[in-house]
Amino acid sequence: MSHATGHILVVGAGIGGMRTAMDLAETGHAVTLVEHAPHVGGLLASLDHQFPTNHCGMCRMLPRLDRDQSVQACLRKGLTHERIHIRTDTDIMAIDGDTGNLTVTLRQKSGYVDARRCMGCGACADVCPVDIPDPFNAGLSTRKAIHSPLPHAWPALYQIDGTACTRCGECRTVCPTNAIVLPAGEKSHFRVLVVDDEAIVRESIRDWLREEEGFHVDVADSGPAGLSLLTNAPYHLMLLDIKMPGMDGVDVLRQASTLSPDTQVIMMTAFATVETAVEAMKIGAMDYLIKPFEPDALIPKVMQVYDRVAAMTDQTIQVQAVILNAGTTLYDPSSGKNNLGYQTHPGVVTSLEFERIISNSGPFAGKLVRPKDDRPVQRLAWLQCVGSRDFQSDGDFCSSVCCMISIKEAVLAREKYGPNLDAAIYYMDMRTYDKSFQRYRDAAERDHGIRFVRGRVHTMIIDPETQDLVIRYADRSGDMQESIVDMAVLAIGQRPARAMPKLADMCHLPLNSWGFAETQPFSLTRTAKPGIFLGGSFTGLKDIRETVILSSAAGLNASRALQSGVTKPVTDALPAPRTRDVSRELPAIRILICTCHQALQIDTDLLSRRLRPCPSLLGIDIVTAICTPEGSEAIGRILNASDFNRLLVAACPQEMHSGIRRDLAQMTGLDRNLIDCVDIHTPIFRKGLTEHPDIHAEMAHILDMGIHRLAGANPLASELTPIHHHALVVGGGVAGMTAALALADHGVPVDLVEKNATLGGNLCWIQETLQGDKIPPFRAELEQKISKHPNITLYTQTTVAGFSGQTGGFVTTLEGPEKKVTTSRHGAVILATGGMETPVQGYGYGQSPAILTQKELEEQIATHALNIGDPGSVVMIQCAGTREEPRNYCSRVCCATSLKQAMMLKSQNPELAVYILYRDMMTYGFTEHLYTRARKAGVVFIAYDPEAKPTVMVDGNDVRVRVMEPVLNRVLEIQADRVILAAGMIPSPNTDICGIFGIKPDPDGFYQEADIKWRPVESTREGVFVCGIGLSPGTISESIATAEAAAQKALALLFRPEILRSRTTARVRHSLCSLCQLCISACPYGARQMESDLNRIVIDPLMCQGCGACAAICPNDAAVMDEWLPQHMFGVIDAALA
Amino acid sequence: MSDLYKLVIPDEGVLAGLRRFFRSILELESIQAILAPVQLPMKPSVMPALISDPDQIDHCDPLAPSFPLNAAKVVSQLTRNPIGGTVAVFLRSCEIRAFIELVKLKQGTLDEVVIIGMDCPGAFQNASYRRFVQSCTEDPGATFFNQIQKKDTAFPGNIDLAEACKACEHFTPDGADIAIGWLGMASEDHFLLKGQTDRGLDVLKQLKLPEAAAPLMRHGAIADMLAKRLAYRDDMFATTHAATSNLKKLTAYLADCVNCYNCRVVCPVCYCRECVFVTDVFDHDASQVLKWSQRRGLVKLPADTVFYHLTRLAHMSTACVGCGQCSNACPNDIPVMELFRSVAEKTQNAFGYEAGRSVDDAPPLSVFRENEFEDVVGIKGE
Amino acid sequence: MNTTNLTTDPLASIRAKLSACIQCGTCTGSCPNDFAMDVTPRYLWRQVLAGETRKIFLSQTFLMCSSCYCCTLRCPRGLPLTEAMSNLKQIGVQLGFTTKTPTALFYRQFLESVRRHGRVHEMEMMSGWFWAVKNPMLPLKFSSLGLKLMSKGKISLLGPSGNRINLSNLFRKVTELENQA
Amino acid sequence: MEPFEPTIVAFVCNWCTYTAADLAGTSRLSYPKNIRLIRVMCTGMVDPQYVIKALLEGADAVLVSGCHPGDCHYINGNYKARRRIRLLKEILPRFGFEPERLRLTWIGASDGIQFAEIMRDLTSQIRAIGPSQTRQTMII
Repeated sequence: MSHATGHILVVGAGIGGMRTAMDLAETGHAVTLVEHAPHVGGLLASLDHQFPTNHCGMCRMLPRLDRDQSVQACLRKGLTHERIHIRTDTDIMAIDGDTGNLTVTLRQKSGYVDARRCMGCGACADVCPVDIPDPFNAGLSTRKAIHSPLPHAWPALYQIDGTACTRCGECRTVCPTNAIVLPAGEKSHFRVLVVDDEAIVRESIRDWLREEEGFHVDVADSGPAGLSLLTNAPYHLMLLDIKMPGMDGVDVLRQASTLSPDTQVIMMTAFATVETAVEAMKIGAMDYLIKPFEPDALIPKVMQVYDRVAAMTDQTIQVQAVILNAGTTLYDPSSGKNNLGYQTHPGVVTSLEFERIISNSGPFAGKLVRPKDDRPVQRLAWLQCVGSRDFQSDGDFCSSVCCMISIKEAVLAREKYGPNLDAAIYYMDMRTYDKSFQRYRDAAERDHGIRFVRGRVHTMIIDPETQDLVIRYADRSGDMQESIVDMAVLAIGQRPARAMPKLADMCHLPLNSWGFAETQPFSLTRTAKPGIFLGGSFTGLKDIRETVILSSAAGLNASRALQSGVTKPVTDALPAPRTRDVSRELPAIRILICTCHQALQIDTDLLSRRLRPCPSLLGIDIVTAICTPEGSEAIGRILNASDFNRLLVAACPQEMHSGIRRDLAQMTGLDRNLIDCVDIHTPIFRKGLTEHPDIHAEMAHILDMGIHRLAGANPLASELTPIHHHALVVGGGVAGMTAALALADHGVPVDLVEKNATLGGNLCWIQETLQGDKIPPFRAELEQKISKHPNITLYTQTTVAGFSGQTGGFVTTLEGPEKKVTTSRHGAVILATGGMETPVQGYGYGQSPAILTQKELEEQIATHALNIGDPGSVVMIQCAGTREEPRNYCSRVCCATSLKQAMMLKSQNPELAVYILYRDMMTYGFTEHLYTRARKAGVVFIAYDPEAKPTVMVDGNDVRVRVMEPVLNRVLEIQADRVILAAGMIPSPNTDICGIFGIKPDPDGFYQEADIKWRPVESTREGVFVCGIGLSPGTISESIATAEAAAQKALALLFRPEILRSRTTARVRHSLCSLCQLCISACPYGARQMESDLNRIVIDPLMCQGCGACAAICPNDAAVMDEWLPQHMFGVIDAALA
Repeated sequence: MSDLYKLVIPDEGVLAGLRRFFRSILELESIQAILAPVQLPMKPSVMPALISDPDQIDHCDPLAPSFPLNAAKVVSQLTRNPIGGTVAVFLRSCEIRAFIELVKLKQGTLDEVVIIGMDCPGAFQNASYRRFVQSCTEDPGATFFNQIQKKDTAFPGNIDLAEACKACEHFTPDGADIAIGWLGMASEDHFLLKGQTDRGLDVLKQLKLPEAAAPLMRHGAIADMLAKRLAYRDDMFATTHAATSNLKKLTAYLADCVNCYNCRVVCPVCYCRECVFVTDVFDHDASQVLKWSQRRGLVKLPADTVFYHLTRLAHMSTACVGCGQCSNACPNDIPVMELFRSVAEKTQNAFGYEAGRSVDDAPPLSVFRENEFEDVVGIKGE
Repeated sequence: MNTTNLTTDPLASIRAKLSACIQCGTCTGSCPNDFAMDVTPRYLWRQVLAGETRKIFLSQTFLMCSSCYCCTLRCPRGLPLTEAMSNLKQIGVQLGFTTKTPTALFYRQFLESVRRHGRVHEMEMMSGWFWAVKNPMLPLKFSSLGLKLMSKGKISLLGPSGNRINLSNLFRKVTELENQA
Repeated sequence: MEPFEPTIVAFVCNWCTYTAADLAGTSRLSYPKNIRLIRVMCTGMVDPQYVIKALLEGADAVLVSGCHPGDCHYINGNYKARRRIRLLKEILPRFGFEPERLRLTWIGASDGIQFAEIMRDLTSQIRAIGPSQTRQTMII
């Protein structure tokens, strides 16, 4: 390993958490991934489609270089990776220790079902009497108290929700492998103390808890009596009244917390003393109940304590860094004023609920009906900004993604339910700020017939007879509009993560005024505390693309913290299993059948007779329960003979994913891919199998297919591809410098190539960021670090002239000043060629010195060359020549820059009149707050329609701007001393970078990502990574994040001297190949080239992903894929039809 | 400057005219050699040959009704790698179309070759040609061509044109650089020479031939030959379809097949160096053969006969130009061409693709579009 | 919109309150009296921002506001809209724009009746208002309402039966305080 | 003799359709056991040879099922499969294989219910049209 690796904790296993964990695992670190929920996937586990592609692509996040290290299946089934230890149902209790050496206490909530024994047959769920709302379907459908965490989870390990289970024990009696341990053993061990002066309260609580629940309950009629009971015997829980003669409840609490600190206390208070109850909670009480209360208010609270106490399995682990990926939560519209009738009016649903309603695995199996009255839906309305951009629900920020989610859902609804479905979106500003969003929105409006209506709907009225929803809103011209809809989807905004308060005070994280964690200047992932990093959407709701970028960046920064020598590097290279070379032997297979505790009676010789003739089958052995320790000893005894070279295990679906193949590989010395596992239990125990299954016939097919699959396993040890431990970074802007430093800090020698004489790129002219951080010192610090760094060699005034070779061993020719040409080999390339301000046409630009672009204004402000007349007026025109064809994308930063510059001008001269003419203010995220501050400072905002663009008239030095004011419905003419055009950005139009590196540009000239959401910083060619503005417009910290993410992906390629080629890699049998090159165009990854001098088809092993497209198109199977050779596929087909 | 020239027919006859034309092309310094069918001295059989010495032109016999093999494979071999100069090739139109298919599969290039085509009168099966030669008194080529021009199909030795040629509707050489047209020219004293591409025009210009007016009769002649051929073809399709409309009939149709794979060897568009059926993929384990026998009671060996023909249909039916060599080569006279042409017709129509029409149409299975063939997906009623 | 500088004119105080308005139309959507307003509140705030003072006081909108606070409760920018409406009313009176409108006269009669009796004397107030508006048709419009109220004993010709207090010096004190502010 | 039970070979893509199959399994939806699932990495990998082999070996129907267009883990595997099935659907009915015997479907990761329905409908369709002609003919 070229850099120090260690053990890193990732908190939260949503998309961000999984991305960080996989990145770190791919660069050699050991990762513990902790998740509060019982499954990984977070919010994405219940989303079938994502914008802007309207498809799903989660599995494209899986590792690409060493694919065999992780699961190769849909991520909604769950994630397994050699170096990632996943712990679901686990919370962080404490993080202490200083940088590089943190001890973390984890508490795992028990699921009451033994994971090794449960085989997901679901018999328990059939008999369970308790129905609870199913969070997977956002509460719209119910599931049993004993359930599988996710419908998709595989293997389907059932678990019990402790608070809902009535301990009736039905499931335990039914479970075939008795895997269920009822929650909390004996209830009578749970001791409760009730301290109250009124006898009636004491007796009734005792009856509820003792007779009905079976707890041990003691009572005390006064404070001192309670305390004496506490001294002589520990209690788990104390129910404490406040208003008592003599010693009141608070004094008792204060003494009790010293006397027996881990007794949980619940205060019981009359209405008047609620404040004192809250006070009591500050000094240690867990909760409070307002008298008089019913049993069903008291019992769940008691059960919570009971469960936690009973299932406590705390554990501490040592880690070198912690990455918080706890994501965010969605705003609950029923909290606050609930003026939109959520849960009171039928047909008012949140965006997440709507996603579940239209999903085929949703509560109504994909039928579009209203949850409460099952009424079919024909007319739909999406209401934007629910819980965002709204003081009343204290959410004066923009949640960034709700606009795009609404467009996606509207398009999906029309595609799925037909064109006569009426879909309208009611919005104030449609925030389509990413480079591909504007075209997505235009297509939604143009091709899918989605109606975009400007107007903020405040109240949802229900028509009592027809149960229709009536939407009243004032349209732009001011008159009132009403529209009747069947269903209204609330585009709910964001709130901080559920665990934010706890995590924040554990890691001393500074929070902003809305409760989101804040990061260091110029970084979206580093925090003040060195060992703690924030990934994904923890710092505020991000779309999937940003979440993936920030997660990779957080991983990079955590890994970088390990390199600075502060920590002792821990290399735990996996012990390579010694493998026996069996490539010379004919396939000899032994079959192990697990009868699952004798649930199956198997006649082995009937079975082997049915499987004959099969010379490669040596014999069949029976094991009672393969998943138990006794089972593994039995296997040990059976397998001592080494006459076999392949092993087929026939067991239950659980075994297919358990580590059994790795354990058997260690036990038998065989390579892991010569051991296969097939599931014979599901087909045989299949529910609803009426007649008694002829299990031998059924099993014969499965085993026969398994034998032929296994016979096709590739016995040869897979080759290693050498990696050249050297990186190339093209472009010396902020992204290039960050990427170069990130790689160099990991010990990778970097060639940084910059075409100009100096580094800095756009940092040279920008003065200040939105948050007020000064750029010049930051730029100086970066350049200084680069010049001093031993691993970085800087090439200025140099461009890349030629590029060729395979991933891990590229050959680049650089052309320096005075035609000095150098060629060198690189393992990976990061392109950061950046971008520039769009050259402006129109709006009178160039006809008068008063008309400037944003860049010119920023430069003039810096050199104080700007003197506007008194009192003076400045007009800023947004989307000047951009966000319309041919450049139909939003450059994301010009709105925020206009606001920054407007506030700068206003601070210098408060009397100055500033007008901003905009189409949609793209102040996503927390920049919305700056928008409000600008309005308060007196900046006048005038919205204009793309059809009626403002016009600038210049005669002499009198400049006037004429614009159609939509509300006053009149044309305004503003005399302007300065007109500032916000023209957005284009990629730097230098030499044909994409042609040289063999990657595809996108329609606007930026780099085309391999996958806009799931592989945002990888180009269409493996080994070439892209970042910065050349990838897509963004703020400085966003560009830095893409650079760090690109560095992390490059590290996965560079950090090892060679990479083990995956077993399923394409291969060419050159003697059969007639060089028709059909396979070259068939390869989706461009991994095949025609080497004309060798007259052969050559495959880049690291680019090939093993999809088999080449094998299928090649008529005479000259192009094949190991493990899937055609003759073995024929064998499997024959076995299936035997 | 029109693109029509005259190929004057001297009184010595059509053959002499053609030979003089070929000699004039060979004598151009830009053309290094010419590939044309040649009458072998040792035996009256005609084989393609690469002629460099103009004097040898007198052996070539473009009119002979002999179609021993599809020369597309020969031309592909001549153009797979740089030949060093330009070669003229005289090909029947099914050979031109087959060669265009091979170019799409990178088995040859069009850069260093000038294709000369002629209205194809059709040809005999190899066996029939040998009988025709014995029963001919003087030069077989000339007698055949005269009878064709007089539309008299009673050939000596009572033999008939090959099935493939009787059903061929592509008899005009549309893909050639230079097209020699004799159809509808009976009343003229010359054949028509048409430069169908720039390269063809450029060669014709160098020959400084007299220009020709657009012939009046030609269009009609082509139309009625086309009608005759199409009628024959559609009738052939119908009978073949009836003969193979289910597996029982198909197995009967192919019962005599001994898996010798000759039909694949001679097929111009079956370009694989080694057919998958002769590689290790179909070299079945003995235990597998036994298992088939046990399951079905009896298994005919060699196995995979129908599987071979179906797979060959799947692989090359979209590229089949209907040249008939497969039937020609089959030792057991299985009408392979009829089966493959009738299926090829359907598969090429399905993708709106015509084999050999133009180099720019990509082979159907090598390209795809996002939304196409929606009807193929799903299990609603057929 | 004339381009003189917007700050030196009477609406400056209101403009400071409303400048954060993002023209979302929620106030218009929520206003119960919206049907009676010739210009919607949203349009009104736009006019305030644009400094069209004369046009504002020509319209009835701010007079129609019955201070139900719905708009303030719902404004996503948390702006004090109802307060702005009542400020407009005060400024209208101070600048004499709205002395002659029927609504203003109605308010004046109401205050006069309260000053004289400590409580409203409906008959006296309504007749004073009809007289002040000098529109002969007006009494006819209200006659049906008046008769219905009389039949229920809501309006008595002699005025309020309870004890009457003259509030003149209270009103004088208030006008003194207002002049000082 | 007992009623005819079809044997159907299904080439199932490892990503979306296999997930839907497992989802149908874990949601305990019952689908007929006539289906023999053969897992392939992508439908783009299903060579026409495999379909012809399965039909000739006696399969009463062959199903190829992959991800919806755009969801393919390998970007465009499903589009290629669609063209190959289009070609086979042109050749095979020509020789007496009823069109219903070769099917291509898109099944997404959460279409567990659809997976079970498709399997049931397909089995009943094939049961309706009866055994494949390969059962009565000696395949040479």
